[in-house]
Amino acid sequence: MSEERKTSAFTVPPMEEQERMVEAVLFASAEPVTLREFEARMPQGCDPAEALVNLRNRYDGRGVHIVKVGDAWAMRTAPDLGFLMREETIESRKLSRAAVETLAIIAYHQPVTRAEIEEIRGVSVSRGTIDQLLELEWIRLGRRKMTPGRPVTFIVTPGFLDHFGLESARDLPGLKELRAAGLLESRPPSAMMPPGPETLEEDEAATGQSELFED
Amino acid sequence: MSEERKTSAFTVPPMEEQERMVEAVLFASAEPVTLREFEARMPQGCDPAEALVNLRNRYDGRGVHIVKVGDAWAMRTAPDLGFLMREETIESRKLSRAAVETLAIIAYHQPVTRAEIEEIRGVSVSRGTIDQLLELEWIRLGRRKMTPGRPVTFIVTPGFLDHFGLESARDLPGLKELRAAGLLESRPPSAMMPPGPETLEEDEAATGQSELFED
Amino acid sequence: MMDTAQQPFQNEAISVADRMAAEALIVDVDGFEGPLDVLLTLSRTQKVDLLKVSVLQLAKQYLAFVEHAKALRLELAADYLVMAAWLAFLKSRLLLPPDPEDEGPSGADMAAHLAFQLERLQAMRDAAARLMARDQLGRDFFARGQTQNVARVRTTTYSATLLDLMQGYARIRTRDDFRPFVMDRDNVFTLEQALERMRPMIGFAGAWTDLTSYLPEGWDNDPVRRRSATAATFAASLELVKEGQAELRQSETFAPIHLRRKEARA
Repeated sequence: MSEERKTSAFTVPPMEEQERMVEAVLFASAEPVTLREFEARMPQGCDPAEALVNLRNRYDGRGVHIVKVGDAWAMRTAPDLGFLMREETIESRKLSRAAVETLAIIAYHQPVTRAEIEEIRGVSVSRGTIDQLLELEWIRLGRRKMTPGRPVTFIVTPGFLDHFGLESARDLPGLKELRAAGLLESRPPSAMMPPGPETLEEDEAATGQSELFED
Repeated sequence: MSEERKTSAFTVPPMEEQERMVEAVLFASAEPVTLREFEARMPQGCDPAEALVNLRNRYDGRGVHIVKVGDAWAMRTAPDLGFLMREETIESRKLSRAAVETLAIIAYHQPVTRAEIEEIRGVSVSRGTIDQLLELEWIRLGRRKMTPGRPVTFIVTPGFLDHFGLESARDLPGLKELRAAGLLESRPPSAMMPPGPETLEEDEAATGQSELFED
Repeated sequence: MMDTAQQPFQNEAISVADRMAAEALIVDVDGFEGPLDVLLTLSRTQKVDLLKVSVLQLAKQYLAFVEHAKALRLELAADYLVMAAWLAFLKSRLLLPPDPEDEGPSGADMAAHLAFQLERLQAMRDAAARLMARDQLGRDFFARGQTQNVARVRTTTYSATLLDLMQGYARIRTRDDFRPFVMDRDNVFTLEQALERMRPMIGFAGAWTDLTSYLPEGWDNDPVRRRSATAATFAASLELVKEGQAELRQSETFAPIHLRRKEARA
């Protein structure tokens, strides 16, 4: 926190009190709360980041955990107690194999274009698959790629991280090994690449991308 | 963790573990939970009543409390922290078309009387529109016009210039530039050219255009 | 590839195995997500590390699969056939000694790239499985069940951009001379109209006739209309000549153009 704030504030609440505040705010919210939101809600001069670290230690090993989701924080029940929550369990729509694979490719290769997803899977991505993942708010549009045609890219969202209990996309299981094995690279395409779907349906793929951009 | 679970099916989990369970169930449940419901959910032989008493003590003085609601139990944020649960949202709304047009006329033709605005717009200007612009502090009263009736005039404010990122109202693009930027579809009206900087070089206008397109 | 030396001895055995594999695949061809998926499944029958997979053997298995599908008159999607053609090409590259004159990637490079693609797809499938096996929100761990109402204090601000302002102004200032763009069709005689008019007439034009006599009635007084009708009629007559139904002639520059029916060759 900046010096000005500390001095300009009347009295900064003690850390003990700040912890209570962070706890109450986290508890009350179903969605992860960002540091910025904490700062906006708490009295001036508070240090929610430090309070969160303290609180996280306090909840260590309890039935409820403090977890970090991207640049936000949330309270979640301990995963080993899931068996107690049969009533709360949300029956989620089963994702198709294509959707699951597409999601994994986006998570591990992000930012990734539709053509790249198709290259990896060896089939064209149906519009519905991307739609479904967008609807679940597990993926969103990233920056356009600086390649000819400036295609849109996809990246995963904080909602994705929250759902799979990941602090950041860097914590994806096996990410390091995959990178070390060179499996997250596309390898410079040689002239004689096996035929992918893009060679067959180039127009269609291009339309799909521009359509997505329209949305 | 799975170790504990396995044993819990046969032996009664330690009180520490029962506390965790009660905590997780209380947290995740949408409604207050009765002792009976706790018993039904938790492994056989558990004593949720005792676990609740322990948990309640543990949360004493924290940001979250364990409270009894009728014959059921619930978690609630500490009453003294209620002020944190207020979220200030700033809703941004688009200015109405009438207001935008009125504002544009004032900016381009200032100082301008209400009658002149109406003449240019071709419709009468509602009191509310002028009031709104005055309230936003984007326009203010200028000098009275030296014409019969000495009508009041309106001019734009420094706040207006600030909001629209203009050094002065003269920096507003003229019709020629608007056309160059593709904002005008047709020929300029012969009468009443706007007091815009029409002397600008074509090159400059072209630069303006590309800038507009970048956005 | 490694297997090439052993090929003469194994040829028969592989082809039987391939045929059996192909048969197994064909039962469920709809269940496959494209040729790469089929190749990945086939590669599993080799029971080796994907990096060491014999691409040559894989190509043969795949080609057997496609052949078999054809024999059964199964409709295979185009991309399966494109892959088959590519693999046949790759196979010939792998079997023939490399041509030093030849440019482009060698057969080994192409095979290596295919092996890489298969390994990468398998890696993504494993990653997807591991991802879905993770503890998930709403299934294994839970968010607060009863979220507290957060009182919302709303303040409304109004915004407009410079663009809004400029467009607003442009809208007012150009309102009077704005007219939606519509083609003025009243004074245009189209090629289609002219053709429609001339087709039934040309059969009777045994003798050379001035083109202007074909102009539709009511189109020769107003210069604009006459110009359009003349152009369309001329274009239509060229069309008829092209179709072999008419002949055109002009004695000198700017002289009248004459038209007549083209006689069928005896």
